[in-house]
Amino acid sequence: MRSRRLATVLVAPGTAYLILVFVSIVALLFSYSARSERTAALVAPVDWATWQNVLTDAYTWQVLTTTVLLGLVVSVLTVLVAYPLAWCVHTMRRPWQATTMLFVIFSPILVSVVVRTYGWAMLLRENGPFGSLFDGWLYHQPGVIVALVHVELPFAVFPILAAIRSVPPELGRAAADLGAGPLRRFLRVQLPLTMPGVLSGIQLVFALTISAFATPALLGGGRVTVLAQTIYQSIQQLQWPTAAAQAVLLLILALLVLTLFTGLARLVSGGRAAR
Amino acid sequence: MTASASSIEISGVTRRFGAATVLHGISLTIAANSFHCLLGPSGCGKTTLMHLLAGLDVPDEGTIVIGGTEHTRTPAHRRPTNLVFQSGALFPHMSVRDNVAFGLRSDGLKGPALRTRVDESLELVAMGEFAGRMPATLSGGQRQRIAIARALVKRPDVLLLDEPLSALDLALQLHMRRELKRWQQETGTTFVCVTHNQAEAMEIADEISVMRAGTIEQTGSAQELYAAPETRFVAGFIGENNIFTGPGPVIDGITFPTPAADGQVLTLRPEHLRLVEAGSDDSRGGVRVDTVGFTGRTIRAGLRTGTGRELLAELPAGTPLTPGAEVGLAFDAGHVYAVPS
Amino acid sequence: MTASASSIEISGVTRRFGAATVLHGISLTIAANSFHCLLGPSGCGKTTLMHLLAGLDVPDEGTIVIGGTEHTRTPAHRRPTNLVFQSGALFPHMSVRDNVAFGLRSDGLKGPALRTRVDESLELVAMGEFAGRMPATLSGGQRQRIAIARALVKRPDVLLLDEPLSALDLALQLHMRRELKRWQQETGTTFVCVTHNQAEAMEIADEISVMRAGTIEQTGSAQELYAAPETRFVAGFIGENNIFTGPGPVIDGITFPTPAADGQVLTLRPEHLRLVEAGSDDSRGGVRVDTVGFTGRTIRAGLRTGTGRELLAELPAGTPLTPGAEVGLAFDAGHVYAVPS
Amino acid sequence: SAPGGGSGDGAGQTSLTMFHWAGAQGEVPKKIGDAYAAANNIKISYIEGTNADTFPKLVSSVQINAQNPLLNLGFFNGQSFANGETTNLWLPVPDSVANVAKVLPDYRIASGHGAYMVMDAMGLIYNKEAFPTPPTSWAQLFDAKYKGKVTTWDAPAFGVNALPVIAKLNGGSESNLQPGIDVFAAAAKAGQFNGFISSLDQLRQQLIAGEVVIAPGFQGVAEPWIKAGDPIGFAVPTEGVMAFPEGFQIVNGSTEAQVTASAALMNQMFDPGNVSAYCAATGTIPLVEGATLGADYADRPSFQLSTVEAAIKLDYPALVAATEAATKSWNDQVKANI
Amino acid sequence: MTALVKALRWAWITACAVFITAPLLIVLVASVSTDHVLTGWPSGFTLEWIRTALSYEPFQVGFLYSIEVAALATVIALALGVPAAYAIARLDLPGTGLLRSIFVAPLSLPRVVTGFSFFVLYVSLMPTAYGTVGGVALAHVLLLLPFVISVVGSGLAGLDPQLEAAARDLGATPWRAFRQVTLPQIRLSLVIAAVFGFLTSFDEVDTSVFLMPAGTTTLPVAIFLRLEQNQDPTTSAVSSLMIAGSLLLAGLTAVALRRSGLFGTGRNEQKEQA
Ligand SMILES: Nc1ncnc2c1ncn2[C@@H]1O[C@H](COP(=O)(O)OP(=O)(O)OP(=O)(O)O)[C@@H](O)[C@H]1O
Ligand SMILES: Nc1ncnc2c1ncn2[C@@H]1O[C@H](COP(=O)(O)OP(=O)(O)OP(=O)(O)O)[C@@H](O)[C@H]1O
Ligand SMILES: [Mg+2]
Ligand SMILES: [Mg+2]
Repeated sequence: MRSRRLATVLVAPGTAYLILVFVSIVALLFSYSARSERTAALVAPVDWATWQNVLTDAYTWQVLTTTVLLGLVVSVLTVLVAYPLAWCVHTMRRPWQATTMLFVIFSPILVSVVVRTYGWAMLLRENGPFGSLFDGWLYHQPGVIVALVHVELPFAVFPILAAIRSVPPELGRAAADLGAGPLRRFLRVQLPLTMPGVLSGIQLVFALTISAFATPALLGGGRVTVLAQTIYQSIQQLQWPTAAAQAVLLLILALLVLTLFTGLARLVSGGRAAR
Repeated sequence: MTASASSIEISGVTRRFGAATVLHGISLTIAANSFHCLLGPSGCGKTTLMHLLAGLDVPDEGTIVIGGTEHTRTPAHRRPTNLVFQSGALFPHMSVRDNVAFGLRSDGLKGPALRTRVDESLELVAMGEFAGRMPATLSGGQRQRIAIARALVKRPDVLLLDEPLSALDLALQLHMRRELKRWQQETGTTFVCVTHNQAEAMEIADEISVMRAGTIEQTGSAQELYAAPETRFVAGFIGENNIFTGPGPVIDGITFPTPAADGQVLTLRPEHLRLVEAGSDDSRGGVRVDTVGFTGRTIRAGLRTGTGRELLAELPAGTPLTPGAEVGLAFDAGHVYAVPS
Repeated sequence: MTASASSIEISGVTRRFGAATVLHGISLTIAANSFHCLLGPSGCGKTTLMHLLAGLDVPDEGTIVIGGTEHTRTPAHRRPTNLVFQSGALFPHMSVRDNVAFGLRSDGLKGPALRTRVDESLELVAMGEFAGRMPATLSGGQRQRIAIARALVKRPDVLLLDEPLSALDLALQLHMRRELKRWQQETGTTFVCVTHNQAEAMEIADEISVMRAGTIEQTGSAQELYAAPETRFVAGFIGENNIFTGPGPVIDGITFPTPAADGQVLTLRPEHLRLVEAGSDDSRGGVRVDTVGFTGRTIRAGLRTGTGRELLAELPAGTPLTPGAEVGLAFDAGHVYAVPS
Repeated sequence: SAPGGGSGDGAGQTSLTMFHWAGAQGEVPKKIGDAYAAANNIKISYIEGTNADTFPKLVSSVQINAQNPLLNLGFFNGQSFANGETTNLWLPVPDSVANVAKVLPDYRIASGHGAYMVMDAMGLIYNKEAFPTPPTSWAQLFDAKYKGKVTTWDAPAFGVNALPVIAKLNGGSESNLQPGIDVFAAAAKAGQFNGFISSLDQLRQQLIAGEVVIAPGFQGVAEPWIKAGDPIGFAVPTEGVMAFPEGFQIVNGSTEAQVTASAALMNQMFDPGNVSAYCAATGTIPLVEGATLGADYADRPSFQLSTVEAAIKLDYPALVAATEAATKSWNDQVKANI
Repeated sequence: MTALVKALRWAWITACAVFITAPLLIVLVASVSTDHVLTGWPSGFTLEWIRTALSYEPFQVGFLYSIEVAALATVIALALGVPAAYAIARLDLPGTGLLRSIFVAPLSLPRVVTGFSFFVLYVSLMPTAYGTVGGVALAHVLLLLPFVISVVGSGLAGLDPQLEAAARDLGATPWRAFRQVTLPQIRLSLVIAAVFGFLTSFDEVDTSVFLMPAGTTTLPVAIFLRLEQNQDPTTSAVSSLMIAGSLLLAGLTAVALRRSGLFGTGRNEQKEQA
């Protein structure tokens, strides 16, 4: 059919890039990971020892678990904060209020990550402005989570906002007319219809979180170690095979979770989200 | 299958959008258990009024009392009303069955009881076999029927219908009219139905309100409105009518038996016109046949007077007519009504 | 104001959605310059066929030739057709004026010429004063009129209208029918119009096709379809009809002068029924009056035979009737038609 | 263009890529380089960066194409010196670099691959309010008095996180770091650490705020903080500071012309006058005879030759060889308990 | 809206605004405080750090270079991503869910890995791309595509496909139909994707570090290198300048967009019916 052909033509350039670049990278990483020799040359004898080491290393699994859990916690928290916030912005009557709020939400990504974490370190300190309110957050998991939610908030708010705006207001009214209270209207009509935005937000946030390096490194105090840090170390140590294997592992897990999100979203929205 | 019927009292309801006033202090009482139709031209405020009744919108002035309780500001989900939206407003992410079940689920209904009610409602609109389909794959008329089923299934005290049958073919319309009427009588629900179809209103309604530009011109039974329109607008709007403005007795080249009083116009229904040979005794004036249409039972002829006025005549099937012919216009004096202009 | 008129030849067009076949090898020829109406029950495939003609969809089988050129797979923007969507499909982010101007701008029209055409088209649908409004602020009928104006303004060779007048009140419908007819005749455009309104089709159309479940049952002028329906379906669908199935001469307690042949049914139009005293000489069977409705000119009575069959009678206004009364049914033998069942 | 200096003398002009550290550490090398380039019609491009980022890049570039290294001449630390040795990254310093003969004998490279020029001293950085008198021993890092107020760098930065020093002081060595790890592990369990740091500004901030009162750290790093008036001090432990030597390497795979030019440039770098200038700019200690300390540092004990001589010198090749295994133990025993 | 909902709404907005701005305010204060490292109330006000940031040459050079890279990368990402997002959202492609995940996946690679891999690919296969603006931008595209695909895709999901059909019926080519009917309706998503993309590229360190040629740095790399050497508020000052600059830009854009209705009329009109 015609639309099929058009679809192919439209997806082609992006996919071509993705294949040329991303697939090359994955192939490269895979080739690196399947060698024991520490060389960055394109070809080297195949050896699965590295995979064996990585897969049997308890520490790697522990870090991987931390990474994925951190990704899940941060993405869920971010969406939980972002959804109501997006709704609040959507219902703002005066354009200048909305514009201001949009800018505020955007502002964290304008600030370099090192400086931003410095700000958080200042805030969460024991003798900081909030006193002992955040005792034990800094250089522990909660501090890392808070700072990540902070910077990734815009990546969730904006897709959700765009989705909320595209829902015909009449549908919410129809639901109200049929006796659905605010909660039901939200769960059964608003949420499913805005699921594409939520999905987009949660996917972006998750992907960004599990690849984050600086924030966990600076605010984790060595207690929160994510795979990006381990990979960074391996590269500094010239252990290309280990770094590559870990990266491939992370990528596979990421793909798994990202697709899982799609499935979940489809479940919530009754089959529409993926469209 | 019973519901506590509710009367509706609308008093002085005004609604403005920005600078434009769409409803001008409307007052109307609708008896409990009755089938009330709202009739009026496009854009006169019918949908707006329905939304106010359903609680989807709040009037700028005035009050709305339903079943003795004031509901002016009650949110939609707490009102004993349900609305069939003019646009359908089906939930695109739910199957037909889930759309219809939505309202009942809101009330906490579950299981076989829910299923029975939903199926019953779908059968009523002859959509039983479409239960599993998504709205996007339905035709216009099918969508409209689901919208009806979705509201009906809730068995509200007051059912509001905004042009519920406009996308249906006549056979289905007739069927649905009967079903709606039957349902209304069996359950004792109060129905308020917007329609632009006068035949529908006349067939189905206990009472009809004719709206015009945000006001109600007249309320009454079909017969009352047809026989004794209080305003020229109603006269022209209920059924078809030829309206003659001017001092008389000769208007637009037609001679009338009685002249119109000041501030009045004369009306003549199309089915009361006859065509005779030009210049014959019966003829009260000459006209030219403009268009000839066939409705099955009758012939509808578009006529034009010497002054260029367009008239409509509805003649018995079989009347021989050719467009362009010059003929005479005849009618009985008793069929001429004078109404305020 | 001219456009090169185009005939339409549809041959063997089939369209499937998944497992369901929605159009079954439809063939139909529509003469250039004519006003063709598609009539059919809800869900029979009218919109689907219109989309195929407009190039918004491609048939799975068959060909479509417009004005002598095959267009089966020509994309919509290269066809000499324009469609008034059943749903309106107004662009929500453009004002009424920009909606109407969109098509002309696509053709590169600009400046005062564009403006004149747009204004003219808006006036035609009586929406001139709404030019600056956004679609979301319009009423249902107003939206529909903009949809018409948007397609008309392009002056296509073939104008496709999918239930263009369904949301309009009768007065406006009559006005628009005349305008459409006038426009069609003046410009020599070929009109294909989906409608569920038989009166509309009969008044306006040169030829009517009756569709049923993805096929065309009969094509012909209004009179032909009314007087000589070829199938039971057409007999029941064009105008209202009472249909009697069975060997005869007594069907449902009514005695017919002629029995139905094998594979035939008997039809009787409601306006040909009379009610007489039960048991009187004229009576050909007893019925009970179920419902009584008033249409202005006539009374519509729902009747029920002893066997529970529902019949419809259209009686002169003023006939005294009470629901529940037992009466006799009378009719002339000449009004009974036999059609294939 | 090619990733590195390439052979690059197509136009008859030799082009050279030199790597230097960021900021003040690049000023002197760049100045010398520019002057040399102008005088000899050589094109020099500079890579400014950190050892941590540039070294892996360099190694991989050579592994991909041994004939086209990312850079020809670079400033590296002892760890990279040792690391490059194992991957055959370095060329022997040509004889023409006469000035390397002036490097202190203790700091000469046996293989002749590269030469150290200066060293930084790693001692104890402390908060002055918590230490009215400066700390005197590495052992104070583990003093229960400072529980929760100590920090250091995470693995695998063993060149800077004091693990080798602690190992050596506890009977271990660069190739046997376990005694050190045991000490760190016990401290971690006892809650000695505020956490590990991963950037210098983090260290500065924590020290000023008093969240951390003592940490192993470089004199060259602490110097600007002290000058800026921070309540921070640098102490030389009685066991000696840890020497952190830094110097130049010429990269294998460079063309003959590039090697010649690199050698000439390197010789100028090792000129005692230039070394003095470098030390004055960076707060480091010269390892070249004849180089003098800047006026600022002349009377500071921690900058004196005696400090250099008493310094704990690490066996970098051994440390590099032990790092991978040590990292694993560190992760399992220290990090897991922090 | 009931009073309770109104109150909750404002409470949430305020809480979020405080949460978002608090750490940034500290950065702002630090960048104009006389303290090298802020640990309590600032001891004085100074523009020294701002001045240093503005006059520090690597920042100036890096800023221009970053703008170039980010602009180029954003344009490429939009050009590649919008059609793909459109096709995924609109046309019946099999496995769209997985396709979307695959397009987002590159974002989950640690940037060091991306950078290192690109370095290897360029050095071994495409030496001409190494160290050029285009080469860096092309690598950044991999990080930007997810934003475009995901954000634009979710924007498209809510649109009525019939509108484009209507446009084509009125004689608009598919391209014109897309440009005039679909694009205006997903304008917000496009702007968001572009801004996310631009800022991500602008702020990218780890990938860039591997791809910058000798003698050049992007602004964030310059910041990173400076931090290695000087731990003073100059870097905070850069961030403050970024916020101020963006505020200005956003103000101008808002004024411009208000005329075209992004934050303005369309939505409010719809709401009046509510
Ligand atoms: N995408 C689809 N998938 C499956 N079935 C479809 C789809 N679109 C339409 N149909 C079915 O095809 C049939 C014909 O639809 P169509 O819209 O052409 O009807 P129609 O004659 O225009 O009816 P109406 O008068 O109610 O608008 C209907 O039964 C409808 O349910
Ligand atoms: N949000 C709005 N802003 C401005 N005017 C509006 C708005 N909504 C409706 N209107 C105007 O109010 C009038 C009444 O609209 P309404 O929808 O009630 O008409 P209606 O009687 O239902 O007409 P129809 O039979 O065409 O559906 C119309 O003229 C319409 O243009
Ligand atoms: Mg309406
Ligand atoms: Mg249809």
